[in-house]
Formats: sequence, structure tokens, C-alpha cells
Amino acid sequence: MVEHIAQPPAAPAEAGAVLTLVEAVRAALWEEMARDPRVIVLGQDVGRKGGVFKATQGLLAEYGPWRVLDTPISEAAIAGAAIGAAMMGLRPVAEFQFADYIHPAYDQIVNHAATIRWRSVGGWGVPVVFRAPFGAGVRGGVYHSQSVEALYCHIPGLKVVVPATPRDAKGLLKSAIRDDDPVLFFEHKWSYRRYREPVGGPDELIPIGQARLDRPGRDLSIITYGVGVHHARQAADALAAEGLLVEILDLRTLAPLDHEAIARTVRKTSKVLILHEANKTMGIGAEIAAFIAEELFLDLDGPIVRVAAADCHLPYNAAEEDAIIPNPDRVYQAALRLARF
Amino acid sequence: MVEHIAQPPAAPAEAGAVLTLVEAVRAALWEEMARDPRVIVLGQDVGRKGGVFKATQGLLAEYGPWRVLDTPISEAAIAGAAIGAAMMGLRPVAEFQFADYIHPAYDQIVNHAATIRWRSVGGWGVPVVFRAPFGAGVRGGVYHSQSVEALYCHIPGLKVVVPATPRDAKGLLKSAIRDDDPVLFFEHKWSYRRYREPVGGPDELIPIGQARLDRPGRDLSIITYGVGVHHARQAADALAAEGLLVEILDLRTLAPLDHEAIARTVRKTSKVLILHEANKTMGIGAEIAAFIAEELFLDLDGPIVRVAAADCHLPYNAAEEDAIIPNPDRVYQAALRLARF
Amino acid sequence: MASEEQSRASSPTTELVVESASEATPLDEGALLLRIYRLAVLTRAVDERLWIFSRQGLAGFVLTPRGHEVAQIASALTLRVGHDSAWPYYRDMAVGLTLGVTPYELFLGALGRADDPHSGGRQLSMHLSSPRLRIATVSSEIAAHLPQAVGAAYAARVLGQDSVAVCWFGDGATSEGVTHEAMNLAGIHRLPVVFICENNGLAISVPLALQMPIASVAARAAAYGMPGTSVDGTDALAVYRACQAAMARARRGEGPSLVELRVPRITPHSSQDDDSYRSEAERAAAAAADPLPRLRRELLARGGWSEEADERLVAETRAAVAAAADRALAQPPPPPERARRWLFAGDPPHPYLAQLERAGRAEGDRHG
Amino acid sequence: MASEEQSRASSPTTELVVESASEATPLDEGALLLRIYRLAVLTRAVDERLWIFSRQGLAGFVLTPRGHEVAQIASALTLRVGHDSAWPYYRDMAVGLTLGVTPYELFLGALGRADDPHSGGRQLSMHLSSPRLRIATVSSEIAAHLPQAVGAAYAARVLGQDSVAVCWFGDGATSEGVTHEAMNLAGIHRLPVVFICENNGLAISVPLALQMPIASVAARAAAYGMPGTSVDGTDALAVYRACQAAMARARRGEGPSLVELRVPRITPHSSQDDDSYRSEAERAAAAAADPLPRLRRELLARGGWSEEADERLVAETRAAVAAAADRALAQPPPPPERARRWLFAGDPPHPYLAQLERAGRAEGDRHG
Ligand SMILES: Cc1ncc(C[n+]2csc(CCOP(=O)(O)OP(=O)(O)O)c2C)c(N)n1
Ligand SMILES: Cc1ncc(C[n+]2csc(CCOP(=O)(O)OP(=O)(O)O)c2C)c(N)n1
Ligand SMILES: [Mg+2]
Ligand SMILES: [Mg+2]
Repeated sequence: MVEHIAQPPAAPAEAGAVLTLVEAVRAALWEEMARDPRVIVLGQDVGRKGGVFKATQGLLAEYGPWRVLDTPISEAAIAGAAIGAAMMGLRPVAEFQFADYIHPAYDQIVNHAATIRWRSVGGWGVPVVFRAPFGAGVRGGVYHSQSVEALYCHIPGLKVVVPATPRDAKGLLKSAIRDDDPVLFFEHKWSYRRYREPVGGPDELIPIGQARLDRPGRDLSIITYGVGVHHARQAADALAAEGLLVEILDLRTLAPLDHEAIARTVRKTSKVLILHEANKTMGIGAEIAAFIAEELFLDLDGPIVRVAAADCHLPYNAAEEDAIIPNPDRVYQAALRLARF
Repeated sequence: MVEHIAQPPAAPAEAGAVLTLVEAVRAALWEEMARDPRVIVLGQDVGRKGGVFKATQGLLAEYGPWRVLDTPISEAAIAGAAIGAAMMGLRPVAEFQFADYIHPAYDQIVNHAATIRWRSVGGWGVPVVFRAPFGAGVRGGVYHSQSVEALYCHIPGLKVVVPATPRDAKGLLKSAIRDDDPVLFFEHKWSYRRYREPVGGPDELIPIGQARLDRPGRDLSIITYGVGVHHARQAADALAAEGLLVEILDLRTLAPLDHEAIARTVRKTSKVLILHEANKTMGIGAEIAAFIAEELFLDLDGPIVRVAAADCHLPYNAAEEDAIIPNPDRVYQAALRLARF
Repeated sequence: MASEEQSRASSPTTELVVESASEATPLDEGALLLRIYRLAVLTRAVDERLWIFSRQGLAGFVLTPRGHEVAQIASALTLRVGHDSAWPYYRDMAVGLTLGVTPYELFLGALGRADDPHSGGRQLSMHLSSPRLRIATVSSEIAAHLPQAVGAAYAARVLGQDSVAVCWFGDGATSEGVTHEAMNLAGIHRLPVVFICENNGLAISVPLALQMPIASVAARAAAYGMPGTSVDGTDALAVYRACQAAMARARRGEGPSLVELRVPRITPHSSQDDDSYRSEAERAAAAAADPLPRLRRELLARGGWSEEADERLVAETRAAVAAAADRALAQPPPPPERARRWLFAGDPPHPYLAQLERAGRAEGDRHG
Repeated sequence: MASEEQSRASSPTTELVVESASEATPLDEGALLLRIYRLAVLTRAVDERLWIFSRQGLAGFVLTPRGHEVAQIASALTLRVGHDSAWPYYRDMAVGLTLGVTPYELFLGALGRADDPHSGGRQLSMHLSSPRLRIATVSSEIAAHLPQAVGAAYAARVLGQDSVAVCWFGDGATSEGVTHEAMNLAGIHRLPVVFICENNGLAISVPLALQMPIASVAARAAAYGMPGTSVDGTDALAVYRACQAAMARARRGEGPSLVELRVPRITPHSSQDDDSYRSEAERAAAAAADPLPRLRRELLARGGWSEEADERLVAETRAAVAAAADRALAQPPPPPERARRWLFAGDPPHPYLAQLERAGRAEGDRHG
């Protein structure tokens, strides 16, 4: 069996290496597994195949089949076994092949990972990372396109992280693995190989719960995360040509939200556009807008605008998909209207 | 076996009968099963026991074991079988014994019931009602207290209904059963036997998607649903003593939201308090506030206040539970502050 | 239990009566094999064309039945089309073709065209759906359709319809919790379900030994009080007989069955997969187990089929498939403003689907 | 596979060596039976008190082990406390008492008191949890702990610990999808898990015939490549032997087992249930199968136990339990401002739990 494993690529590079997002994920896994023998990886096709997006490539050859486990198609057991193993001292990283297939494990995550520490008054902890590629734009149809992050933000006891850039992906995943509590870690698959940047070294941890000021501005704030950051950058470039200075806040963590960073940018620009690829209704944009409307009402100079998917499932055909999901132009148009409010 | 079935109670009463919420649910089931042989009921203990809250009492004796099915503890199969049966022409009403145990069926509901019509361009439909008792205040602990309604409002293709009163429960459940699409129907268990009122007759349908003006007012709107309506009434009575006229809007349906009714009350009072027993973060209050902050910004005269659970799991002990969930006094205090803003 | 009243004996069936796919007359084995072979040749031709579309960037994601064809066709031939309900999975192109889906319709789907009657171009290729043929809408999700098929069988019992629910799935699906729940529920109520596992020994890269601790899927049937059979899925008659027996049992009201069809997976998992996790020898063994050459040899050996007839069949099939592909290519994608249509009941019907349904009903009227 | 390196032969065990619950010396059958009996009497006394609390409105929801006691105790005695991990369900009061949970601690939980070391009064009665005793936190949810127990066994393998995960559940749990997934995963990797099904023939009101199409839970073990045994759960020695054999197998690295213990459910499902769905005869048959009188008769017949000793034991136990109940009653409920504590790591420890853990560790130091 071992001979058929895809050639193990070289171990991940040092600080400053220029990586894509998926390479950054792999580097984080590799380094954390090297650093801590309690870290294991489990999921469908994570071993012999190295993951359908190659995020776990080479790990099986390096760390062996007990630490890199090719599981059956049993999402609930993947999550459940990760929880039990974490209670007994491991630090499992469970991969769901697509976020669209995390739903069979919903019960294990929301009824157990989320509750175990609280219901045992701190007696037991669940240091698990639940990873999944998510997001649209790859013409994957209903079951390879979903944005599910909002479905976990209503549940106390869970952290939800969505990196937008390779550097953040690496540093945040390392923090997630070292976190003593369950973290859902969603990686936008359309962004997996589209952008490269220098990443941090083995010791760079990016803290969970802190937003990142992606671009300072003056006239209007775009609050976003994941692929939205890239759309926002493009829109902001175009708006700059209109003389508008757009501030971009990359949330990075959706639960817990960085309320202070949100408040800072709202107070600064007084105009807020929230952008996400998830469906508009009950996306995390709803919570952000509600927070602002409750706590920062007097700081607002205009309506809180949300640009998001049009409350629809996502199709395989490009025509309909493009009609549903946000793109830089839609962000540009909405921002322009808001700036002129 | 038949001899041990609990005595079948008399068939439900006519229009004007004074019923509790759980009796109204049972009456709706009874009538719809009598009216339409395609209606079946399935779930754990719905037959011989008549449901742990007696919502299905007497149905087995009346309609027989093929139409009233005691299932194994297999939530995913309960939902999945209901979906498949609905595709083939039945109108199943699937009961989850507690909303806390609906999570194992999350995949069937969000990935299938919600998508089947859309993904088959209308070829197949899923007329299923997923019923579950939900809500806190009964000292039921982590697994008999949850409010899960918000977890379905992000998903296109689903309707989410939460009746507050017996009359609405009856009329809305009948509409849900006759609806051609999947409806999640959540019944607040603390309210099951606390209030009685005259209910409508066999032909009174209360339309899904329409809020109900529970009490007209002037100074401030409380937008709420479920047990929140009863808390709001108490708070409003107390506020009347302060000279404040509070308007209460009972949403009744959370998906789709009745945006027009929300807009009407906001335009009328300009001050909004949203109340729900579900956790504050990412409860449906977030979406309502975001909608108002986006579409009715200029109509607002104060921050949008949310009174909701304190983002926590719910304990068995009363001291901690009461600290977490809203009550009439907390609504009163928050409303008073808002009115004076 | 009142259930007893509702159970009815089904019409008697003899083993090689094909009560399906538009004919209900007895067939001899030779005719059956030829029928299976024609459909297999058709399937292969469509499949070849799909891979070309994939390489051309015209079809985004191709899931191929190669190696499974005979298993799919011979099992699907045991259904009464439009009467029994069919619950295939994403690899079941040949189930579709056998039940009456046309290559043109498949191409419309793979190319994401507006007229695709399965999903209007919303789902990946081979995600069948046809109310008229009683083919349930396929999802990409493993095993999720099993409890739904059981629900369909339950509905048939409640409605007093003599309809069987037939459900196809891969070995990978046996690890899902819903599979257990579905088989259990079917067993408890002796529902008319036939569970057909196309066991190719792989769930993408995960070999059977990492999927289950026992060697045979069929052995699990015992846990659900139903018979399980494991047959060589490249042996057309064996497949047909096993499925026919399971169908007959279901129609007699005796309950569900599990039929395991052992098949090779000749290609990578999909057009996105590189198969790098299999050795050269493993891939060669799969290719060597191709059911098509075997069936062809068998037909030639039996007589009544010739090299010339075979060449003609292949050529004619290829030409017909190419024409269907060209027709589909000429069709437009969906209009973007249609994206949210059919989220709920009440929208106007999908035009091409409605046309097919009307035609199907008319045909049904004629036959009925 | 590298896994082979990590598998190790476990220490040899003979059938009636109790390597558990604080002793590791050979016991004769009589001593073992007496030990089980003492724990059963204790369990019954605690249970009786809980029903009183329930009737007084002091305990909201009582889940009772009545009928299951001997099955729970004899199985729990085969664990090495604090070493093997225990994954009980809500009915397993006697598992807790056997492993070292005290009546006082149970009452703290049932009464929702701040000091409850299991959950600080956050969960219903009998929802055990003890890191020190390696008892996982019980949830009210059926079957959800099975994959978690399998994960614990997996962790033991990865960490090179000779620890078995023992998992208790009812017949109702066998219908859940996760049960299938968990047993399958345990079977594939031959993990050290013992699955113990306390089969009382009812999931609340739903009888076994509506839960599964076969008569025996143990028969399902074959689907997962593991041995399955079904034993009379009121026969203390039979239970002990079956579980001991399963533990020994797990420790030898040979993989999981499924042990079915057939028990009566003597009471309604819970204090909220009226049992109206059972006939008088069914309830009487359950009561007649009470394991306590049987065990008592057995002890008296063997000699070495007398009516007087028995009366003394019952009286002393009741007095001790009453004292524990009174102590627990005197404790305060949790301070409301504590409600959100322990949602995440980093909060100060629960005071009484921390105290127990410290004492447990100190004791461990002495013994180790
Ligand atoms: C619930 C779920 N989890 C994961 C996947 C991703 N996935 C797609 S195909 C596949 C393997 C399926 O194997 P099998 O059932 O044997 O069918 P085969 O492709 O071999 O015919 C997986 C894991 C999925 N589609 N659904
Ligand atoms: C997932 C889930 N569904 C439903 C319930 C409600 N419920 C509580 S106990 C019970 C019956 C359990 O029966 P069994 O497993 O046989 O255990 P027993 O109570 O008979 O010991 C049910 C259905 C639950 N707790 N969890
Ligand atoms: Mg396969
Ligand atoms: Mg039971």
C-alpha cells in the first residue's frame, strides 16, 4: 500500500515562503504534527490521496496511518471520534471533504463538541479542529458550493474561523490546533490557489477572535471575510478612482466576533457595507448589522448595507451561479450608492 | 397490543372550543388526518404512548399503525423517510421528540427537504411538516430546552413557523400540512398547557408568512414570537402603567419573515425591541434588526434593542436558567430604557 | 396490526419475465443479453463523449459508470418503468439510459443547459431526475437517498400501490449512519425496497479494508432481517436474476433485500481525480474486468450476433450519440434571472420538463 | 501498516480476576456476588430516595436503573477505574456507584446543587462525569457517545496506552446511525472498545419489534467483524464473565466486542412517564424479573450470607443514603452569575470538582 502513496512533497518551507492558501493549510498541519505528537488528522481521502484538494498531501508518509487516518464515509463518526479522542488527550483535526457534507455531523458538533466543557463544569475539554473547504464560484453545484459558517455562530461554545489569505490561514490554523476548545475552520476553495503571499514561520500564531484591518480608509467600511476580502479589494481599487477611500476589515473570526474592531471602523467611517458570499438572510452579516444598530446607532450616517448571496442554493451552471453570488462589481455599485447616501 | 393503547380521547371539538396549545396541535392533526388520507404522522412514541406531550394521543386508535408510526430512534431516517414518502404523494408530519434531537436530521432537512424542488426544477416536491416541541423554562437541561428555529432560517427552501397561541397553533399547523413545501413547526413546550383560548374550526387556516398584530400601540414596538408574546404582553401591561403604549407584533412565521408587517410597526413607533428566547447572537432578531437597519434606517428613532438568551446552553438548575433566558421583567426594563432614549 | 390488512400478495413473476422498460413479454436469455449489450454500448458511447467534453472544458465534472454498466443495466431492467420508483446515485448513467432517459437529456445536464429536464443545469452531470419515469432527483451526497427510498416504499404501502423502491449506491455509502437507519426501518416493516450496492472496492481512494471490517456488503443484510446476495456485477444474467428475485420478493410483500454487485472501477473516481493512489497493477486489473468485451464475447459465442452486427451497432450508436451531443451543445444556458425559480411551489413549470412529462403521460395513456 | 507496531499484547487476564474498582486480587465467586449485591442494595436505596425527591418536586426528572442494577454493576466491575474510560448513558447510576461515584455526589446532581461535580447542577439527574474516574460526561442524547468512546479507544492506541473504552447504551440506541458508524470504525481498526447494550426491550414506549427486524442485538456484531454475546442481565456471574472476556479481548489488542445484557425495566421510563402503553401483565413480568431478590436468594443459598446480615446491610445502607441526601439537600444552588462559566477554557475550576480531583490524584499517588 505504501508504495502507491503520492510522492511525499518536501516538508513545508520556512517563514517568508510564498504559498497559496491550500499550501499554507498543509504547512500548518505539517508543522503542528511535527511539533506535537498528539495532533492527528482524520477524514475521507486525507491519507493515500492526500485530500481532494491536496491539503494533507505527504502527511501519511511522514506521520503514518495512525496519525493520518483515511476514514469511511461516516461524518458523524469522524466528528464523534475526534471529540472522544480529544477528551482523552489528542488534538484531532477532522476534515470534511466539502463543507456541504458537514451536516451529517451537525449533531456531534452542536450538541457535543459545543457543550462538553460547559456541561461538565470544565471537567472535560474538546480541543478539536473541524476543517472544511467551502464556498462558491467553482461550478460545483448544490453540494460543492455551500457557505455553512453562519450555521455555527448561534451555538455557544464554538469558535468559527475563516481565513482570507495564506498567511492568516497558516497562523490561524496553528492557533486553532493549539486552542483548547472546538474550532470550525472553513477554507474558501475558490481562493485555495488564486493568491500567493509570504507566510509566517513555525512560530507565527495569529490569534483567534481578532479582525485584521486589511486596508485603512475614510469614507466607508467594508466588513467582510474569506473571498469577500478579495472582492472588497477590487471594489475598493475601483472606488479609489472615484475619490472614495474604503476601509476593509477582514473579520477572520466569525465567532467570537471582534466587536471592538467593528466599532472602531464604524466610528471612523460611519458607513458600513457588510459583504459575504453566504446567503444574505441570517448570514453573519445579520449579526454584525444588529450589533451596530444596537450599540453604535448614533455613530451611523447611513443604512447598513449587506451584499451577499441572493438566498438561493448554488447551481452548477455559471449563468445562474453568477446571478446569485456577490462579485466585485456588485460591491462597487452598492458601495457607491451608500457613499452617496 | 391494541388493548394497551391509552384510551382514545374524544375527537377534537368544533370552532370555538377552548383549547391549550398542545390540544390545538392535536386537534389540527386529527382534523387533517380525517380530511386527507395522505396525511401520516411518524416519530418516536407518537403511537402507543400518544407522544411524550400527548400531542398525538388517540391518533393510533383512530387512524391505525400505518398512518401513525412509532419509529425507532433514527432521526435521520424519520426525516428521510418523510421526504421520500412526500415525494411519492403522502403528506407526512414527522415529530422530533424534542427540538434538541432534531440535529441528527439536519442533513436530511437542509440538504434534501430544502433543495429537492429547486434542484429538480420543480419536478419533485416535499410537502413535509417537521414538528418539534422546543424552548426553555421547564428545567430540562441542555437537551430538553433548546431553541433551534434560527438554525433553519439561513436555508432557502424551508419555511419556519412558531405559533404563540392555541388558535394560531391550530390554524398554522393545518396550513403547514396543506403546504406543498417543507415546513418546520416549532411548539414552545412551556406554553403547551399554560394558556387556553377558543380555536378556529376545521376550515380555519392561518396563512404562513403573515405576522399578527397582537396588540396595537404607539410608543415602541416589541417584535417577537412564541413564548416571547406572553412575556411581551406582561411587560406591556406594566409599561402601560408608566403611560407607555407598546405595540406587540407576533411574527408567527420566521421564514419567510413578514417584512411588510415589520415595516409597518417600525414606521408607526420608530422604536424597536426584538425579543426571543433563543440565544441572542445569530437569533432571528439579528436578521430583523439587519433588515430594519438596511431598509428602514430613516424611520428609526433609537437603537434596535434585542432581548434574548445570554448566549449559553441551558441548565437544569433554575438559578442559572433564569439568569440566562428573558423574562417579562427584563423586557420591561429594556423597553423602558429604549422608550426614554 | 392493521398493517396486515394492507399487505397484499403481488402478481406472480417467473424469473426471466421482463416486466420492465416498456415490454412485459417473456424474453429468452439471448435477447436479454443483447438488450443489455445495446444499452451498454450506448452508455459507453455517451461516457466517451462526456470525457471529451470534460477535456474541452465544456463539462465541469464527469462521473463515469465505466465498469458498472452491466450491473446498472441488468438491475434497472427489472423495474416496471414509471411504476417502481428508482433511487440511483451519481454514477448511475446506465440506470437512467435503461429506464428511458435519453443521451440528449444527459448531455443537456452535463453541459449545464437550460433545457436539462433533470435539474435545468443546476446539478453536476448524471444527477438524474424524472417524475414521469419515477426517477428521484439524485443528489451528490452519499447515502442520503436511502431513507428517502424507504419512505417511498412506505408511501406505496399506505397508498395501496404495488410499487417497489429500488435504490442504488456505492460501497462507500454503507458506512453512513443513514444507511443503517434506512435498512433497519425497511426491515422492521417489510417494505418493498431493493437495495443495490455497486461495490467497486473504493470510496474515491479509500479501499474496502479501511471502510469495513468484513469482506462482504451482502453479509450485513442479516442485521436487518433481509436476504443478502453478492454477485459478480459483470455477469449480466447473474445480476438480472438476483435483482429479479429481490423484486419478486418485494412484490410478494415479503420485504426488502440487499443485492451486492461486485464491479470494477475502470477510470479515476471522476474527471477531477488522478487515481494516483492505485498501483499500475490495480488499475490494469480493473480494466481487465471490463464487462463490455466479456458480454460481447458471450453474445458472439451464443450465436445470433456477429462481428459485423457489432461494428454496425457501435458505429450507429456513436453517430446517434454524436448527433445528440451536437444538439445539446447548441442549446443555451439558463437565463440568469431564473436562478431562484422553483425554490417553492407555485412557479411556472420548466418548459422542457413539462413537455417530456406531457409526452410521457400521453404515451402512458396509449399503453394503459 | 505502521499500526502494527503500535499494537501490543495486553497483560494476561484470567476470568475471575477483578482488576477493577480499587482491587486487583483474585476473588471467589461468593465474594464477587456479595460485592455486586452490596452495590445493588446501595443503588436501590439511592434510587428510592430519588423517587421521593421527585414526588416532592425537588428533583425534576428521575431516570431509574431499576432492573438494570446487576447488569450495570457486574459489567462496571471489569474496568480498571481511572484507567479504562467509561461511557455510560443516563440510566447507569449503578455504573457510577461501582466506579466510585458517591450517593452524595449523585444527590447533588439530582437536586441541581452548585457543588454537583458532574455538571454543577446543569444536567438532569444521573448525568455522570468524572475526569478522575475517567467517566465521560453523559448527555441525554441517545447513542451520541458511541463514536466518542471509539475515539477514546483510538486515542489510547495513538498514545500507546493500555486503556479500554467501555460504552453502555440501551436497545433504543441501536437504531441510531452513529451506532453503526461507531461500531464499524471500531471494527475496522480493531480498537479496544466494549459495547454493552442494556436491552430492556423498550425505547420509552416503542417495543423491540418496532425497533429492529431481528430478535437479538448481539447478532449485529457480525456486521462489524466482532463477537457478540447475549446474556441474561440479571445473572450477575454471567454478566461479569461476558464483560471480562470482552475486556480481555480488547486488552489483547484483538478489537471490540458487543455484549447484550437482557434486563427488565421495572419502572416507567422516567418520573415523567406513565407506562400506560404496557399491560398490567407486562409490568408484572418486569417486576418479577427484579435481579435483587434473585441475587439475595443466591447469596443466602450459597451460605456465608444470612437474613440478619442482609437486614443489617439494608438498614445501614438506607441510613447512609439518607444522611447523604440530607447533606446534599443542605447545599445551595449555583450562583446565577456562574451560568456562562466553562463555556470555554480558562475559567477557574469548579471548586468541589477540583477538590475531588486533587484527592483522587493523591490517592492514586499512594496506590501507584
Ligand atoms: C456525505 C458525503 N460525504 C462525502 C462525499 C464526497 N464523496 C463523493 S464520492 C465519494 C466516494 C463514494 O464512494 P462509493 O459510495 O463507493 O461510490 P463510487 O464513487 O465508488 O461509485 C465521496 C467520499 C459525499 N459526496 N457525500
Ligand atoms: C437522539 C435522541 N432522540 C430521542 C431522544 C428521546 N428519548 C429519551 S430516552 C429514549 C428511549 C431510549 O431507549 P433505550 O435506548 O432503549 O434506553 P432505555 O431508556 O430503555 O434504557 C428516547 C427516545 C433522545 N434522548 N435522544
Ligand atoms: Mg465505491
Ligand atoms: Mg430500552
